[in-house]
Amino acid sequence: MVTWPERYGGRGLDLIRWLIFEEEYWRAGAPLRVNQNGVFLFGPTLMEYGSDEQKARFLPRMAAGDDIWAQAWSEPQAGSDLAAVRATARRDGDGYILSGHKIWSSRAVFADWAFGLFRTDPASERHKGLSLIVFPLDAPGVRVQAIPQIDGETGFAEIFLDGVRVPADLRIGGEGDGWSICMATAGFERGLMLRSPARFQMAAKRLVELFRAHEASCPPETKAAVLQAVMDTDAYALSIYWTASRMRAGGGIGAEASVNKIFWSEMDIALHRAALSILGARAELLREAPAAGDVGRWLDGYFFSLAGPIYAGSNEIQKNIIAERMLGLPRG
Amino acid sequence: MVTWPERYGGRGLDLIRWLIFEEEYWRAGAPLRVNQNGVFLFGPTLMEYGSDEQKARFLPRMAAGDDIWAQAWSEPQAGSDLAAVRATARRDGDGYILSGHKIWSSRAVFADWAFGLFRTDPASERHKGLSLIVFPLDAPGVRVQAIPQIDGETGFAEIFLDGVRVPADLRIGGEGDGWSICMATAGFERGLMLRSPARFQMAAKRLVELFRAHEASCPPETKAAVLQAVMDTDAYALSIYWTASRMRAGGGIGAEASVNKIFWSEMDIALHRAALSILGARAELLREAPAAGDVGRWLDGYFFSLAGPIYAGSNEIQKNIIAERMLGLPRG
Amino acid sequence: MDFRFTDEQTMTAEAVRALLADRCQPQDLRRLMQAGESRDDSRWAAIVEMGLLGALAPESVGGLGLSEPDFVQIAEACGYAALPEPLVEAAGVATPLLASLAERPEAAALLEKVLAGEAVVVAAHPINPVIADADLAAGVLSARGGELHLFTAESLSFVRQPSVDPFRRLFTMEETTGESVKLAEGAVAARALLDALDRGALFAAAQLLGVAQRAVAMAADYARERKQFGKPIGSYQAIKHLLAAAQVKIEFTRPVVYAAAAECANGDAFSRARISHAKLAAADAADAACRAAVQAHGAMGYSWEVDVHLFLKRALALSGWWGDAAFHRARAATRVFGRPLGPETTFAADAKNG
Amino acid sequence: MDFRFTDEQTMTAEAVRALLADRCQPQDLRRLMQAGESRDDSRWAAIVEMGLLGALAPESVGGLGLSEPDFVQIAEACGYAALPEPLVEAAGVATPLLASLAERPEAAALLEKVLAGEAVVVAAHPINPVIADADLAAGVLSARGGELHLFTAESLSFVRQPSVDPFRRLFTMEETTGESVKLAEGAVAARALLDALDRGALFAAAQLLGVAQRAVAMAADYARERKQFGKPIGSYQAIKHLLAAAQVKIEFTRPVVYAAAAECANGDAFSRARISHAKLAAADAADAACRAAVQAHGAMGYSWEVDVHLFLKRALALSGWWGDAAFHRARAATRVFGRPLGPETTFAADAKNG
Repeated sequence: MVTWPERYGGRGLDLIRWLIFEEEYWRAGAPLRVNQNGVFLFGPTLMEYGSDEQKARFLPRMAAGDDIWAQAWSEPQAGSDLAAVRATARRDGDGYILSGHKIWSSRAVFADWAFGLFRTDPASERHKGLSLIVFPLDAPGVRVQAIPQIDGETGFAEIFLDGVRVPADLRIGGEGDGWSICMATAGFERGLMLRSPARFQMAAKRLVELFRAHEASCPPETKAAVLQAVMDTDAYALSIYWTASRMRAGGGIGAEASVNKIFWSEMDIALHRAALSILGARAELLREAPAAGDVGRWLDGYFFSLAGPIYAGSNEIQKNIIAERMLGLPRG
Repeated sequence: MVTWPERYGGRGLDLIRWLIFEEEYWRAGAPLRVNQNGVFLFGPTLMEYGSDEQKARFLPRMAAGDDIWAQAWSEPQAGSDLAAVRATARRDGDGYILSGHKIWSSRAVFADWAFGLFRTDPASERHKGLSLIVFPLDAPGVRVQAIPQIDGETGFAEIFLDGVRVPADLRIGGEGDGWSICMATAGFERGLMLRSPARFQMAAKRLVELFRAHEASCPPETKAAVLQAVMDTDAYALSIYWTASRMRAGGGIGAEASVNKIFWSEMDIALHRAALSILGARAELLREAPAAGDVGRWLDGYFFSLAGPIYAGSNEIQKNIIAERMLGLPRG
Repeated sequence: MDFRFTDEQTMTAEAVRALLADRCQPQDLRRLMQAGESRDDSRWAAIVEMGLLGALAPESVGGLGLSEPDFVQIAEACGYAALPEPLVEAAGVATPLLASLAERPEAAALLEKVLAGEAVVVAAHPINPVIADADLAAGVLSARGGELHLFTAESLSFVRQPSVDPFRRLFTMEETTGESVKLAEGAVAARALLDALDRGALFAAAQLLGVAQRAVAMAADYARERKQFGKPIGSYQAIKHLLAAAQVKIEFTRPVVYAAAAECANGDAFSRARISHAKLAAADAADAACRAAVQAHGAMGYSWEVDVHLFLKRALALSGWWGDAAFHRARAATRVFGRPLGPETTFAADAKNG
Repeated sequence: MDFRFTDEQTMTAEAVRALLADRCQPQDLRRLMQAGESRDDSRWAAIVEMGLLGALAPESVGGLGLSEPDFVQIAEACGYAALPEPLVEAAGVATPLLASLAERPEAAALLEKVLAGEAVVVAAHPINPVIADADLAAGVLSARGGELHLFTAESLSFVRQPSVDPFRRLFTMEETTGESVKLAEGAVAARALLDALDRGALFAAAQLLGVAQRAVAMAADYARERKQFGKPIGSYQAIKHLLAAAQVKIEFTRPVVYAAAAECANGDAFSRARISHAKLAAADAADAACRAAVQAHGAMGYSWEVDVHLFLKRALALSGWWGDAAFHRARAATRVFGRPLGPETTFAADAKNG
């Protein structure tokens, strides 16, 4: 991982170098990374809140891809409203007994470890009394079940925890600090690192190629949509460079993370819609259809893009955050 | 007034005939009607809730244009939240003493009479204890002050009422019935009659003419915007015919009025934006500028259109109504 | 112009709605999917039993002699139910096309079977890159170099083209020397193809309208139940306004679709533009409604567990079916930029049809 | 690429912001309007006093020798204040244009006065249908049949062209045989005009960005105070999301405007497209922000009493100034459809400028 310190298996480079790495990664046509929840979300959290032992134990294996990590935050009744978490971690001697039902856990089907939010204080309510505890997905009492998705693929899972015993040293940060640590992690997720600009710029480049191949049959308004999509991916890249420049100078990232989340999620949908409008009547054909021609992965990408405004904190929640934290509007 | 009974000065025709009248009215290039608050809003209310004496006294003069009527509902602290009305009507023998401060009273600057919402029960709160009372704008204690508008024109006014005495027979409906009567009137306003389709269809026709005159210098996406504007005005006309057909068969108009309000107000803005985009750099010139050429009234029309989502109940309120009454979503 | 449907039209549509409400609910669709199937034979038999396949065929050839306004609400109901079986395509498009060319004995013979509920005919129209339901067909109506031919299905071979919509059975025809009868050529063939396109687009629009309304209904149901931050999510303005905006699009699509149905028989520049307008508006409404429904369902909207995706996919498929947005925008533009405008043209028709 | 401004750039912008915060508030603008005036002479004197008119003129001719990134935040601040006086047009566009052609003694003489704060030069550029602030000018730079001429103002006569923005003073030039000096012709003139257009569009974009931010700020202020249904309207999601959406546009315009400033001197297809992108994005953000502000103010947004309309009108005027959306979309398209794409081209420039 480019920006991690070398002692944890990283390269110790700054965010601008990370952006350049990402450009090369996506130009090479490389795929989504199965370890991205670890390296982009949990890794930074661990570096900030973990003990030295925890860092030494988890980070190098995470960076090397030896351990794949999944997120275990949401629950059936705690989606956008994460403070409604009910899963419990009951103290039991030198460990905790984990019980509950986690959902929308990305990549849990393939992962080795999960980082979860649990209620350590049974009498607590809402944001209080929550702790961040990691657990191995092959521990006794853990059952992982894939959630079939709208695009027919399986990336999310439910995790059922039934009396899973873990040692207390798998708690990250202090007991009851779970909420504030999670909010910091959510910042990473929505913010800089979840969506590297190069990924969208490559998609925009493919969109222009698709348009060129079908230009003769496209109405002029399609060209305007393609142009807008390309400009938006450029704006996104410039914005990330701008943020990275300021962070390199010691600035932090606050509600800007919410701004980014809204922009890339809406841009991703618009970009794929432009592609579908170019494909016209063939847009409904699956890739494997013999007549599909160059429909490619646009349809999959479109369905995937529809999840953008929902996960990592729905765009409705993000707009509340922007209104309240950037514009100073009162809470509802 | 086409749909009014003949005994009140109308023609006794149905809504379809009214639509046809409106088509001819707008085709002839006729202007906005100074008496429209009377004939489209207060007239229907009076026919439904007024006494026979009140109908005979007011309706024929209203239909003939002898009396111009203004609306006096909103107050500085009671805009979208009309139930916050504070202006009072204190019972005094066989009359009422009106006091308070009304605002956004359309056409009050030119009008003879106003129909206002007043709190007749001083101990009441919110929707209760309100009554609908009409008053002459030249009565002692009434002061009308124009509100200069964004487009430099004056259509709205504030009305200051300072101990204005009116006889009790100027109350429409029962004491305390003001809220329910107003809500019915608001239905008329947002609904069928405030915006006749022909007006927008004529604007769309002028838009196409403007586009034709500048087609060579317009990008293709402008043509798409013009096309959409024309289709939308047609959809609006068809929708009104559809509603009128059902009303002729005895149907009523409920939350559809809110649907109409949202559609025409957004359409009106989009139509004028298309015109401004055709005018390009000349769009900022006032009509009287020697170099203005054919900028016409598009800029005035654009500013006027911006008021559409605000008055007659803001579009935010309308969307709440649609969500709650048509879709059954719970109140906030 | 009075827009209301007759009592008879409403009753027929009501009967179809009742059948679909009874036999074509999302759980029925899921059962099919789990069985790896895309049609329910007994439901199709029940639909055929209703005698609607000949709805738009003239009485002179044994049909019901109904017209587009009689069928538009039925197509809407099929969209609302996301019906997998080809009632709309068969009764709304292919059968009337066959009936209009039934002078040839081969066509008449097939039509007789179709009207008896014993066979299905499908249309392979140049506007569509694939043919729907060819596997069910006894005959295929297909344009060949300006001529309209009727092929027997057994003389053709088809290649399955999987759609994102698991209930669409799409095919291409292998180039073949299959047995065929020429039913029409020249202007007659061209006109027949144009009329078929009009009906196809009109009824696709009606289905999209139904899909849109169903998506909003499902989202509203969910938003009433699902709680976050201690309140039903449907009590938040963000959700209310999202669904209200979709409903506004639906309300302003419906009259356009119904007017397009009423004018369809005119077959002129005005009616064709109105049909294109209906298709564009309905595709737009369905898109807005389905995306709003996915968003309102939150992460659930992205799972197979909820039914929204069935409607999202049907909306996507029908949006490009019988002419995509580019095609219909161009057709609508022909009227807007080439014919008189103004309120007096709301219900205009060309003096001479053509 | 490091995007941060230098301390010096930030300090200069801060000084301008402070001056405008002190002397160019909405109440100052209202006072001017009530007096029937459109400029404040003493404020203009204070601005000239700051010595910024020569900001973008080379040091060799007596200017400050700064470049576009040094001025872009100043233009943004002028937009935020809706400044009536022509700091942006004079210092950002016309003076550097004059300075680039100062070989002719007549140009050099005028430039000297301009840099001394004793005169103003304005540009009559073919992209704009009118000339701003000609009444204030000692000289007018104007294109005549492929040549660039300097006219003395007294040899010309102007016709006032009222703008919707009461603080814009626009004019056309009567056709005249006015005294003029040819400053350039051919490729040199063309290049100079192109560079002026780039700066004009860039700084119009920066002003629009400032206008947008001001509109959101005003709306947020109002929404915190104004109560309906017992709560500040800013606590409702409808208002929150309206303003948040506008703020998102602003946040994704700002880096584009700053990048465009950094690349402006390249003068190639990439930098010109970036400037056009900046202009498009900024006009879009200003439009969204001003309309959101009108809507958030409710009926107040439609009255002269609140200040929103000043910004709405400035946004409208600047959107078409130095190239409307059609022009800039075409220029951006030249790069998108005619040059390489992909992440490696984010900061690309043509190998040979041109």
